[in-house]
Amino acid sequence: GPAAEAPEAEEPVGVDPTEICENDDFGCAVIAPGQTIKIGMGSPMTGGNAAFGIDAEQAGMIAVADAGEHEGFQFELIAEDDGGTPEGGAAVANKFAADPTVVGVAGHLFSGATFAAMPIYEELGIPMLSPSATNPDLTRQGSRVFNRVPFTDEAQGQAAAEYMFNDLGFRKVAFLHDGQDYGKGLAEIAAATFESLGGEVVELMGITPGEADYSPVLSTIAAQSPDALYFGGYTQEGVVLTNNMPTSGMEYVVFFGCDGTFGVDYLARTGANGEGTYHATPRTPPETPEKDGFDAAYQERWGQAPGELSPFSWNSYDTTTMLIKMVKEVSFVGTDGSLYIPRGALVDAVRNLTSYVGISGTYTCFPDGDCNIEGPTFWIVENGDFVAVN
Amino acid sequence: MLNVTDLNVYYGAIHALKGISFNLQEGEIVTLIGANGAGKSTLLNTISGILHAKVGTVEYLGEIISDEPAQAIVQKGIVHVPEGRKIFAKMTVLENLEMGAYTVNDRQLIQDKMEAMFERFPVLRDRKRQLGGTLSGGEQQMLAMARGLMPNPKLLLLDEPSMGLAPVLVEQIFDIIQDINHHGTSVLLVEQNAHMALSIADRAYVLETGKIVLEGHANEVMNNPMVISAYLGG
Amino acid sequence: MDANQSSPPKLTRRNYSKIIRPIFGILVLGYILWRLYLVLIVEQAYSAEVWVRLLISGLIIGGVYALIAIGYTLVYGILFMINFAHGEVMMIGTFAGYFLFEITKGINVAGAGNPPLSFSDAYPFLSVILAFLVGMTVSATAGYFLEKIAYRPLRGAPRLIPLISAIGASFFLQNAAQLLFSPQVRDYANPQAIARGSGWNLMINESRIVITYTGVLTFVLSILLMIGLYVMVQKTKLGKAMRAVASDKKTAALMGIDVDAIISRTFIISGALAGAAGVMWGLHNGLVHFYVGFLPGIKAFTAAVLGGIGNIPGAMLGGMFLGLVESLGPTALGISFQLKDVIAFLIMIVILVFRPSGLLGEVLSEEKV
Amino acid sequence: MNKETIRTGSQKGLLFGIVMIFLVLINFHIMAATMISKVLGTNVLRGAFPEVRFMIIFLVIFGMWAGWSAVRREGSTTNKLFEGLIGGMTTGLVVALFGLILFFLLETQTDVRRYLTALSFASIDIFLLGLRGMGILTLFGLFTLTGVLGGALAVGLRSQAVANFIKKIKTSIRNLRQRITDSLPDNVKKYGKYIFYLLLLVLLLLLPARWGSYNNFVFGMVGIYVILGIGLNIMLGLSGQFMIGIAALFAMGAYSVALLNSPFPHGLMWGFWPSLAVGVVMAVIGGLLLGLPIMRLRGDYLGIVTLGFGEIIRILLNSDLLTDLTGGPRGIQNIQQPTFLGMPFNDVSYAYLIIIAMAVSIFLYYRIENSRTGRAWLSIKEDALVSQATGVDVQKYKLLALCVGAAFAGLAGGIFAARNQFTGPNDHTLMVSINVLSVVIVGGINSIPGIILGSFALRGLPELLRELETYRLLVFGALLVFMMIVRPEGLWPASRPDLEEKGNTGLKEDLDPEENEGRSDD
Amino acid sequence: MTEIIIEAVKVSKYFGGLKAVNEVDLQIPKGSIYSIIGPNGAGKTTLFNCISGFYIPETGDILYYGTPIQGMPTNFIASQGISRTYQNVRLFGNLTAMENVLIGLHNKLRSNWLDAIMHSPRFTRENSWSMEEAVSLLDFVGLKGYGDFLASNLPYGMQRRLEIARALANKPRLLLLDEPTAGMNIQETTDLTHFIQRLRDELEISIILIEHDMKVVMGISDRITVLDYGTKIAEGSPDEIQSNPRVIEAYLGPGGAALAEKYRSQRRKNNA
Ligand SMILES: Nc1ncnc2c1ncn2[C@@H]1O[C@H](COP(=O)(O)OP(=O)(O)OP(=O)(O)O)[C@@H](O)[C@H]1O
Ligand SMILES: Nc1ncnc2c1ncn2[C@@H]1O[C@H](COP(=O)(O)OP(=O)(O)OP(=O)(O)O)[C@@H](O)[C@H]1O
Ligand SMILES: [Mg+2]
Ligand SMILES: [Mg+2]
Repeated sequence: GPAAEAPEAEEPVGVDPTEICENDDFGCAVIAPGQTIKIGMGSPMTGGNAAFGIDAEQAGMIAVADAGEHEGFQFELIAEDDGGTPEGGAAVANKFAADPTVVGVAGHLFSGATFAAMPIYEELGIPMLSPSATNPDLTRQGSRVFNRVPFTDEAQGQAAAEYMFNDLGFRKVAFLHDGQDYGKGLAEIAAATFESLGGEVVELMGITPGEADYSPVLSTIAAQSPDALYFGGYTQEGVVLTNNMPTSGMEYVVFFGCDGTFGVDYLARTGANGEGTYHATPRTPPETPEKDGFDAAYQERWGQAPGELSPFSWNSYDTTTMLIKMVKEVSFVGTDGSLYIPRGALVDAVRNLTSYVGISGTYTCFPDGDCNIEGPTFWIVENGDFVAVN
Repeated sequence: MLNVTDLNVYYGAIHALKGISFNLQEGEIVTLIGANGAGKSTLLNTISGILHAKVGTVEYLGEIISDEPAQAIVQKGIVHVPEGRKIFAKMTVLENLEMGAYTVNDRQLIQDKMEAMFERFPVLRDRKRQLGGTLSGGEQQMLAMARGLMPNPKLLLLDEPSMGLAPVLVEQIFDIIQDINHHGTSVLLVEQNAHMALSIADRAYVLETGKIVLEGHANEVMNNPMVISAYLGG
Repeated sequence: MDANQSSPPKLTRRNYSKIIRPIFGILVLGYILWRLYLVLIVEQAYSAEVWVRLLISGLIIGGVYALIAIGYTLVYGILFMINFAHGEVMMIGTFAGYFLFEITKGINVAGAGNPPLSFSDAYPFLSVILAFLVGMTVSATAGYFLEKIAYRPLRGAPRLIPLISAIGASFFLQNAAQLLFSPQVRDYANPQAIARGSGWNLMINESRIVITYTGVLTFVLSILLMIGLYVMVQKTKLGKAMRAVASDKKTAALMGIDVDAIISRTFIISGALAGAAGVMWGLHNGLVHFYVGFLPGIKAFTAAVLGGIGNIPGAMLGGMFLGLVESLGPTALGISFQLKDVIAFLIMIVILVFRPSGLLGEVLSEEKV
Repeated sequence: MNKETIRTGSQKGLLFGIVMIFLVLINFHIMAATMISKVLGTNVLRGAFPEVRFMIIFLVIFGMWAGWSAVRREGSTTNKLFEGLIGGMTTGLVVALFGLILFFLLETQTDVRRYLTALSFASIDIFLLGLRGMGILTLFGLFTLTGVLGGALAVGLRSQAVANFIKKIKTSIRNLRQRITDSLPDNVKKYGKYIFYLLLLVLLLLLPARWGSYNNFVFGMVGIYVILGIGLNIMLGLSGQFMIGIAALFAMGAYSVALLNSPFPHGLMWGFWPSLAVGVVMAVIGGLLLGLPIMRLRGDYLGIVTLGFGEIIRILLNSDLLTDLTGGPRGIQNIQQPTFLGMPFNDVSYAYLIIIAMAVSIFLYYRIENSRTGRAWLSIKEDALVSQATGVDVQKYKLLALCVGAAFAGLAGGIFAARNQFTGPNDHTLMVSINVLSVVIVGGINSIPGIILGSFALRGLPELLRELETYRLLVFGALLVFMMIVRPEGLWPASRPDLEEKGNTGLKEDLDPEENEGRSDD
Repeated sequence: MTEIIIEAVKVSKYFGGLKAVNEVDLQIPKGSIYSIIGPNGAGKTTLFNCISGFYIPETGDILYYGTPIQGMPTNFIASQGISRTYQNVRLFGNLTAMENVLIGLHNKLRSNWLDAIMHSPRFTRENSWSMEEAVSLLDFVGLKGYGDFLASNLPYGMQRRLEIARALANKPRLLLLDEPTAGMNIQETTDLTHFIQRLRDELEISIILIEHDMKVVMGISDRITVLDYGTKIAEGSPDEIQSNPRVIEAYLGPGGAALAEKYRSQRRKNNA
């Protein structure tokens, strides 16, 4: 947009903001000297899903630290607890909406909260970039502000089914999901694709998330002797399933996970049980120097490895960084020394993002707000490490 | 033996005892009579440590016990058989008796004592495995007395032991009280049945709305015109 | 005499529950029987080994539920309060055991094996015992302080008040654990000898059934603890004093029982049981995190009520029952595992509708007036 | 100085020392220093560390508190100072020992964050006041000193002079109030209550338009919980039925509005108002279906069954079984906004809607409570057996309570769903039921002002506590325990109405039952 | 003679193996004061519970105006005009005295929750009527001015009277009183005795009374039944009962005055 060129005008006096801001659909966010440019984040930081939120915040903090100063202004990440619930999502969104210095939101993490939050940001022109909300309907709302980087279920589920049927030659597969929107959508699409390819779906079932023992469900599925068990869900349940398989009559069945089960935590906690299991990630191989840098910084600052709390550490870093980058692009210093961020321009800038290389993948946002529709990379665990197979 | 001075007890804002002083000598039966709500039960509860006085002291064998908790006072030999029997409903008769002897650690002693109680209250022997809650009122009262006697008290506080009992049983209960007293236990007896209470007591106090209004030897009290009209139905 | 007075009483009077109860019962039971008939007789979809596996995992999880449920029941029996923070006490025990294994894993025993074995691998038996001791002690301490801080000041308040205090305490403990140890999920470092998933093999229909060491340990230990506790409550002086306090605190004090001390001890015992359950949980399932107590807590509470709250054998029965229904139910009825809690709760409701005070609870059909 | 002095002092000191260790282990010292720094006007960025001087202020406050609380009520002034000293010193000792460990970790660069996440080197460094080894000694000295100070403060503030002063202030305030009431004209006094209500009304009309969407949102949340609380109170407070599954009835209202007034799944688009009515009816039906089989249950058995019911409904809403109808875990999006006279709703109109719904609920509640029905409920709660023998059809009235309560829950649910334009299973978890239960009990059972206060405390407080970031629920939990201990009867306990005056018309001198027979039975 | 208001025909009630009430026959004439006495555990309260519908007797019929009512719900029996009090006072403790009486009036009112919401004419009429009625009932039992006290805060004697007021609110034709004088002193007992007589004389209520105080029983009963171990061992007028040797042996004993004399002489002996 026109505003994108503004920072290049490096006069010390600054740009007269009146015209740009008046022409912007949502007007400008004004950051007075001494204030910070706030990036919001809404995620569950208490309760059963707290790990996701804490992880996202920690990754986001690294992103903010990496962003450095911009025109003498600092970025600040305001992570608020939305409990992952719609109610909490709306509360957090309203909180952000009340703060004129919040310019973008790297979230929310959970789809329900995102749904409830979206209309509020929509009104004020605060762009959203979610690291993890996968509900397909989110990008079907015609929203101008909502964008996300995770796979859509279609992209991953179809590819996984094809890979299992064509490349691995599985003919009987059981599909499990954790009953939450991410895993369920994924497993359902994978199962539908697998069936349309001619495979046999021996089971498509939800399990109760958060349990410590899934051997009953596995024993029951084992009776139908599938070739593989496809699971849509997160590491927490993925680990328990993997560890239960050998004692449930499924010692010869392949566990096929998704991007939700990819991560060091899975390796550490499944050990030998995890050998030969499959997982997925976005297209770009994750072993880049930037990623290594992030991993080191995360470990250094938080004493934990990224991916230990949730699979979304990298996505969260990327979304925060992308928002910061866009803010840097569209903002300009006004004549009064304040930083001006035309909100409409920022919204458009995020939506128009192309070929952004992050540490978790390469992203191009499409008009509906999906920024990652490339197919996945599949990984097999061999000798305690992930090895790319396609 | 027991010396109560200037006892003031409150329930929240209600001033239930307003400066009670009285004493009880070793070996005596002293009875407290008074209308409903006069504060008789409150007084017994304060002595046994369930309630604590705001002002005033309770002295027992030369030792001030008014700040001690109930369980410590039992150890000292004061046993309180509360109003309304208060049997442990879901425990058997036997277990109820064992609880009575909670402060006694000698198993043999407990055994002997229990045998003695069965001698005194043969009904209880028949029902020793029955749950306390299913006993009839009279049986429960017997059990409550027996339970109170288990630790061999020096001072027994009895709160309306004849309430709701058949006349024959009332007689038995009073017999037992006398008998206990003959065996060396002092008794502080609260009774509605003033006639009977005064007839077995050595001394008596009359309580009205938290104050002692009359005291003296049982015979004197019994012949007091005020007592006759209010409590003896003369 | 006016007409109204001498008119005979009208005798038609409906009693809703008398009509609804059988209908409800027939509907639910009929559905269950029909499903059972379909799965077990018509389809015969599963062979013996599946049932054995389900039975085993049901028994193990049932044992853990039962142990936690007893903690609920003990406290309930005495204070008539639902100790909502009990699950968190278990969580604390799980963490305590976790740290013990981390330490024993970290100590190398000189001269034992090459490369040197860690303490926990060299002396698995000892370190498991240590873990239980530590877990139980820590949880017992937590139970003790929980009572002292959050419940004792509320002695004598209406029953729902301590419940809210307990909910507050539960929030506090959960979040404290999250802030201390991060929300990360960790696993017990079991000694090699009883690694999770290893066990005796049993062949049925040519398929291998693993009877895990940890599972056997969990089951046997929980049964032993339960029996021990039951005997203690029925036979020892402490147990009887606990029952006396349960039935009437004032009178108990009049017997010379130190009521506060007994209540404290009750919390200590219930905490220790929760701690044991926590260590079992860690050993058998691995999972350790701040939220680990929440679900088992709710389940155990359900089990305690199902068995007849306040009743120790009832809690055991309720826990086992719930474990078995959760594990066998969905398969036996041919229903998705997602709905296993629906099955469990439905069966519980049916049972309570017909036995309003739980499986072994006191029958209150005719209350004394 | 005697044994007692040393004992109390060291006990309190130990306690405070342990609390301090706990606070450091969860990094709360950083949070506290940050808060202090914000209060004093220096902003601290999220994730950054505050300056050490604010840390010192925090420690000083904490140390003085320790000293203060170590001081007993009895004893001489010197004794009290000693108690403060010993309290502070013990705290200092405990903290210093802990500091030594921290120092060791720092020196050897041992990273223990795998086990104790909060113990980063930066955090340790700040706790040691940036002085490393010397920090330990400084801490000890600081606590010793502040302990005495706290003791001195306790001596001073608890002294007779201060007590007299406070008393004097209290009396003068009372006098002032008296004088103001006296000086008011009579009709103001007479209508004082109404004036208060009028002011409240004006406030309620003005505020939502003024204070921005966030406050409107929070206020609306509080209002929705007030309605839910009233519904639960009818079941729990009036008729004594222990209900922990109100979330299910809430969900019935919410999902009815969602299904009938959104494009998914059937595109019914009935409009908000008819859907809301259906939502209320559905909730009532839900209450009836729940109530019928379980009429015989009492106390906690009822509690667990209703909890089970709540969970069953939630699981079903979330399950594959009902996905086509309820959207499963995805919930229902795009719930249409209501319109009023053709104008679509915004946050202000929702605030008004909720105020009106709240007012109606409160009105209905009062009307029902002070009636034959309300008294029948109360008697059931007190003693169902005797109530029935006194002539109350217990089962009928229990069912009625469930249904009426459910209607309120349904109303709340409908408004809730429309306002968020979305509803999903996560909105109807066990936590919702527990929160409503807490609202009623924390506020004061059977007390409407109590329920309103309780909603503010339970729904508003966590929003206020957002400043505390991740410590939010920790502090909230502690406050919940604290509130119950301080006010076990609730924030605003209910009292029974005075009725004798009303019946004392003086018309009747003696009892004559026959006379009224005809009037009563019609 | 007069009409029979309630009749028990061979009523038995068992608890497990215990025959708490064993084939008891009873006929209460309308307008009489009828006492049931017997040793503790004889089954008196249990019999009351059978009449008022708490227990369903294992065998036998309870006929109210000739119609069997056993097995009916208690609220239905209450609505037919049978009220009772309880051996251990059972008031609605956290409600005021007024409210307790108002709940007693429940059956006499018809307005429902809709009336209450709309304040329909029926509600307003009934409301003011019931308030007046409650006040006059409190007055009748001597609790004037205590209407706004919580029932649990009243002294025991007043609680007993409040319980009677609540029972009277139902306008009973038959009133069952279970040990109404227990825990009262002689003065209070005398007052209550008069009060019971007034109930019968002024309100024409038939009364069944369980009582251990022989002064009361012998003073006001028209007829007396004696139960022992669940069976009826005697029935008759007070004079007949007082001289019945079986009753003396099982229940009465030597009599209060004689007993007191016994103790006094004992003590004199001891003191001597
Ligand atoms: N728990 C309580 N709370 C408030 N007031 C109480 C409480 N217990 C007793 N009272 C009041 O204290 C006073 C004295 O009661 P107390 O029970 O001691 O009387 P009492 O002489 O034993 O009477 P009774 O003969 O009925 O047993 C009464 O006015 C009573 O209402
Ligand atoms: N609900 C019950 N369950 C078991 N036994 C009971 C029950 N109710 C009463 N009983 C037993 O039935 C017998 C009769 O009891 P009941 O209460 O009728 O005696 P009562 O004649 O009223 O005696 P009291 O004069 O002591 O009140 C007693 O032995 C009692 O233990
Ligand atoms: Mg008394
Ligand atoms: Mg009786």
